Amino acid sequence: MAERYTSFEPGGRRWLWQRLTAAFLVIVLAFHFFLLHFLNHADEVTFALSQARMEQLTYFSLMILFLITATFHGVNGVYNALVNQGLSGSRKTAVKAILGVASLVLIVQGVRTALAWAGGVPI
Amino acid sequence: MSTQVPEPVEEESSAESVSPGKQKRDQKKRERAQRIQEQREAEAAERARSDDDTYHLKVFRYDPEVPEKQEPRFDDFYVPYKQGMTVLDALMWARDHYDSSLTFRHSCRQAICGSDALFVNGSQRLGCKSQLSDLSEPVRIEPLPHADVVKDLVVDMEHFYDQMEAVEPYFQTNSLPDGELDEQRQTRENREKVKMSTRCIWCSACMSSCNIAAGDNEYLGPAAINKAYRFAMDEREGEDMKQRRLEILEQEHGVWRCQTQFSCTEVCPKDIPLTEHIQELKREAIKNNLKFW
Amino acid sequence: MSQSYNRGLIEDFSRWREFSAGMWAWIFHKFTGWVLVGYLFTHIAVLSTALSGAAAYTNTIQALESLLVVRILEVGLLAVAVFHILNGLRLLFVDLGVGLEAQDQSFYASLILTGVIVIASVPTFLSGVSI
Amino acid sequence: MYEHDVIVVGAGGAGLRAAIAAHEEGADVAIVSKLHPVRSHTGAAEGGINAALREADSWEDHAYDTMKGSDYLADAPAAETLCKDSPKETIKLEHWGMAFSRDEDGRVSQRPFGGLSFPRTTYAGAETGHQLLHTMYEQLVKRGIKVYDEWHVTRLAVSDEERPEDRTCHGIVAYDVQTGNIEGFRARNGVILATGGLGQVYDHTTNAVSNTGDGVAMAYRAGVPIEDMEFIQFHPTTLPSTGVLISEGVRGEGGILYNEDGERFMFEYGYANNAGELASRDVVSRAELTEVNAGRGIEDEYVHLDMRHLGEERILDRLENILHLAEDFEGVDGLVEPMPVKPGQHYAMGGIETDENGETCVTGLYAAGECACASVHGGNRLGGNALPELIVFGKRAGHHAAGKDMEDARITTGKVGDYEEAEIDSPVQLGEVGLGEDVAADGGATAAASGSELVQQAVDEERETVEALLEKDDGIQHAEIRERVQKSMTRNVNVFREEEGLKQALGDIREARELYLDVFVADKSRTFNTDLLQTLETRNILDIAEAITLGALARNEFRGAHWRKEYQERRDEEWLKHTLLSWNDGNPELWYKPVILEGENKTYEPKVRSY
Ligand SMILES: Cc1cc2nc3c(=O)[nH]c(=O)nc-3n(C[C@H](O)[C@H](O)[C@H](O)COP(=O)(O)OP(=O)(O)OC[C@H]3O[C@@H](n4cnc5c(N)ncnc54)[C@H](O)[C@@H]3O)c2cc1C
Ligand code: HEM
Ligand code: SF4
Ligand code: F3S
Ligand code: FES
Repeated sequence: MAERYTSFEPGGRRWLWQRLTAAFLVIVLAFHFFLLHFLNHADEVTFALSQARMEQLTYFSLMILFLITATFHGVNGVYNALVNQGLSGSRKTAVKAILGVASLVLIVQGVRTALAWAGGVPI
Repeated sequence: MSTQVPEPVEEESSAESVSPGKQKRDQKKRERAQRIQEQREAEAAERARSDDDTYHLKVFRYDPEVPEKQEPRFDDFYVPYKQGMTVLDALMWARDHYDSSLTFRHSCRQAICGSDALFVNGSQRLGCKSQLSDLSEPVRIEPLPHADVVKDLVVDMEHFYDQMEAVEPYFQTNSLPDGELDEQRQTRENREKVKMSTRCIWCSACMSSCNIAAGDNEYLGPAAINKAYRFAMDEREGEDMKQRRLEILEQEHGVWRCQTQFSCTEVCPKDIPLTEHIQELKREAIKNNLKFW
Repeated sequence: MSQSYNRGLIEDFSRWREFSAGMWAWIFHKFTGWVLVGYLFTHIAVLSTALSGAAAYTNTIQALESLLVVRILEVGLLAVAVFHILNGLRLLFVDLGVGLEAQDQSFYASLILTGVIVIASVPTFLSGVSI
Repeated sequence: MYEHDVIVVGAGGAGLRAAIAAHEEGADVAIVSKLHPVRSHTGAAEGGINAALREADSWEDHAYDTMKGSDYLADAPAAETLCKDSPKETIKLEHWGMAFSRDEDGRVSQRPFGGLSFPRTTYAGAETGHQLLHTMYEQLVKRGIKVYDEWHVTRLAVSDEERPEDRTCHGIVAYDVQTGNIEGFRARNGVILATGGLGQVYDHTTNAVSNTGDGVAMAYRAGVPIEDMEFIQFHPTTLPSTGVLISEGVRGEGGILYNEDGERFMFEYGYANNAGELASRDVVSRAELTEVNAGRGIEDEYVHLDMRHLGEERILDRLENILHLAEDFEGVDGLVEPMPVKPGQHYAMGGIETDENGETCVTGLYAAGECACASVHGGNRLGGNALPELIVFGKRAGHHAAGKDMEDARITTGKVGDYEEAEIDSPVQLGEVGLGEDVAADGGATAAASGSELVQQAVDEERETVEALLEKDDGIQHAEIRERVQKSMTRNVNVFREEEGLKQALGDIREARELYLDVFVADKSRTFNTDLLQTLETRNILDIAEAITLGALARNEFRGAHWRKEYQERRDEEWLKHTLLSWNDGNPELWYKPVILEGENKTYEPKVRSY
């Protein structure tokens, strides 16, 4: 009966964001791959080149956005997959927390790296 | 080919003193033994008999109370083929002629009662709606996957029923006409829109085929979501009710769990476009939420 | 039902032979998605060497990129990413209710396209590697 | 023991409607059914529900058609009640959300049907019964009415006064299919039987495997008279291997019947020179069988129904579901080959004798739906008249059992008024074999005691019966007995009935009864023992087969669906009366009661039934 379903946490928002980020990622990921493997061959990657790109505000913000959306999309995807397999109760809460912290660490670390290249926020 | 003759074969007794029933039974036993013998030979002589007049069934057996059946096993049955014979016909034949303890649900024999959804040669089908001639031999018949087996081919349906009943599966409206002879009008288009969704016969084939339903016990499942669709899309219920229905569907274990595997749509014996309905509801829910965000 | 026999998860997964297109797509998408998150984390970790200075970064990257294994793994990553993107697009269309009838064809199409793109990019990916 | 005010046995259209009605009246009601409600055979009905909904139509016309269709063997008060209440009940279904087909203006659609003077068959595609059943089950869920599903009812707990009219029903005994437990259900107010059809008496039927006439047999053995059992409707176009119905629509659209020699026999042999394939169900059924008997049947079994000449476009447009049926259940592609068809048992007009409120002569016992016989169908049921019967009489029985004040019934039940005793001319002994000796063949009535005590007593007896059946490990199996009876019924008490055949059938049934003393259940498990249940059902099949045959033997005239070789005419002077059969503690007793042709405003004068 209906009362068995007490969790009225709307899944719709996350579902929609998963799709929106996916749509965004299609473009950025393709761009990213193309740039770093085809235009600049992998063995040519150096700190200097990365630095040169990162110093442009557009590229810098695009990469930050890329990082955030990819993190959200990936981590949320993992979380969903676990719920789909019947993750529930306190384990679910724990997983949620761990994934949240991991994403945070990832984003912070990513931003710090980007800043190291750009030598501060490029303005 | 051992298991369907549980009783030890009796000695040939003096035929005069036994009842006609028993005589018959002995006769049948002998025939049966003979048939088994024949089948063995036939089998040995390679399976070039596929166009012959018997079908080979491999049927899942399990009974928690019968010692020999506590460990699940497959039994072989060889059933004489008749034009138009279905998997259900073959099972009934095997039950009535070989082993009366062979257990399965069935009733209407015409794909409307939904009791005989089985796992046949690797997919969920209604026994009564599957022609033997469309299947390759041996025909492997198992109970529906992802459900507890009660006995042989019978599975516990309670969970499925619970999910179906969790979506408030009944018509609710605030705009009933006053007179008891006045109809609530509905456009043809709207009836057409809900038509397919009303065809569900609660067979649970879809639920059994869905990997998400298998993993997440709370997932409403395609059939229940389809049931909700049937009402949510019915214009007679009105906007307020639709809102409420979407809320039920939007819960964590509702529509969002569906990963568009499409297997539900593929196995549904009533050809209900389940994935399409689920997807439509997701979009409806998003649209609905955007109004409020 | 206490007295019933549950065939369990092992049995479910041994049914892979009976999976249909949509289920394969689901499994692959899941797998590729997980690989991609895994990569995202390692990727950031590797890039973090930039924090300890330009030389450390350039050295690490160039050392890694000169290894054949890494290059091969990168091809694998490309394959995974391309499939995830293509099937992701397929899923986005399915979510929009477009092309539901052709869902199996579109899955096969993503598979084939992934193969083509990956093979075509092998030379680029392996170029300049010292064996 | 479970206890409720009202207990409904069966969850098809009639049972569900009865339960909802009793609930409306505030009773604590529960349904006990051997199948989950949505599995009931009501779901198989395709055609529609007759209801006089339109301004140009009237319930009086519907009643007239019904009386005429019944060949003047229906009781006018029952037929009129049906026709008067049907519109209201049909619209009630609409208000419950049933997905009827719609007209342009958004009203429910109606279509013409055989024997109707106005197109008043209200329908939902070709799946009216399915929609009706599910809509009503939804209402049950909404109201939270308790359903004991997969509980097989095995006997009624009825007190055992001398005259059935003095008896009271206190409850039922049921077998829990999943666990093998036998429990009592005490009904404080009443028990309503809604167990549906009895097609399994024949080996070829459109009915479900579970339609074994349990309710009729249980009531019969508890002393309730059963009425007009000889009237069985046969449908001319069913698929030979399964009995799945191929709707009249095919012939309506121009489908043609051919025999083995490719002759259009309906004309060729003059069975119906005007209407041809479109003649009424019984005429076509008899024609088909005559062909087969004359050696012109295909594989000595069936004839061909050909619709290929209609063209693919037209077939796909109007008869698409027929293509699916032929393909799925017979493996035949109707676009490239003719479809095999033969007559099959379809509907039982007779059943448990009730009045227009669904009450039987036993206090506290009701019946509704196909198992009941208030007598709305008489000698022949019109297509589309069974579904309204379910909702109209289901509701009335539910209300009455829940204690609602209702108008007194005009139809009498039991041996009251001017009934007439009859002689049975049987070549063999009838009824129970080895009375009182063998537990496997026990009757229904129980020694008088009060309320729950009586139910408990019935439970104990049932447990003994079942134990005995399970203990025996040698003998004959039910499948064989069942098959014998079914075969004999199809051979002898089918569309064609002649004295010799009927007597042969009685002999065969007697033999089967003797074999039944020796019946055993091979499966000893308590869990989901269908072997045991079918063995119990076979018992019911025996009693019902005998009742049908007895009625057929007694009624020496040709009326409605009942054809007798020796008597080729309807004989109104003698036979405007119902055949009734009472169990009489195991020695069946035949008697008659007059038909009521006087309606509310008019009397229905018998006329020749021609269309
Ligand atoms: C193929 C087909 C097409 C038809 N088409 C039409 C049509 O178009 N129009 C029309 O008006 N009529 C039609 N009919 C007739 C009509 O459908 C039936 O007469 C009607 O559905 C019977 O309903 P019911 O509720 O009496 O019984 P059912 O629906 O048969 O239900 C019987 C119930 O009783 C239960 N039961 C039986 N025995 C026991 C027991 N021992 N213990 C517990 N429970 C028990 C079963 O579980 C079931 O729930 C058709 C019939 C058939 C077969
Ligand atoms: C580039 C374009 C991408 C597209 C179009 C895309 C698309 C999608 C979509 C639509 C889903 C949801 C599947 C569902 O819920 O039914 C998904 C899941 C997922 N994605 Fe992506 N994605 C992309 C990139 C990425 C990247 C870069 C990562 C890694 C960081 C990633 C990781 C994941 C993960 C882990 C899942 C969950 C998989 C699962 O169900 O187990 N995706 N993707
Ligand atoms: S949706 Fe289809 S497969 Fe699922 S229960 Fe209903 S009829 Fe069966
Ligand atoms: S199989 Fe399951 S994942 Fe969705 S499309 Fe069907 S419900
Ligand atoms: S027996 Fe009813 S659906 Fe197959």
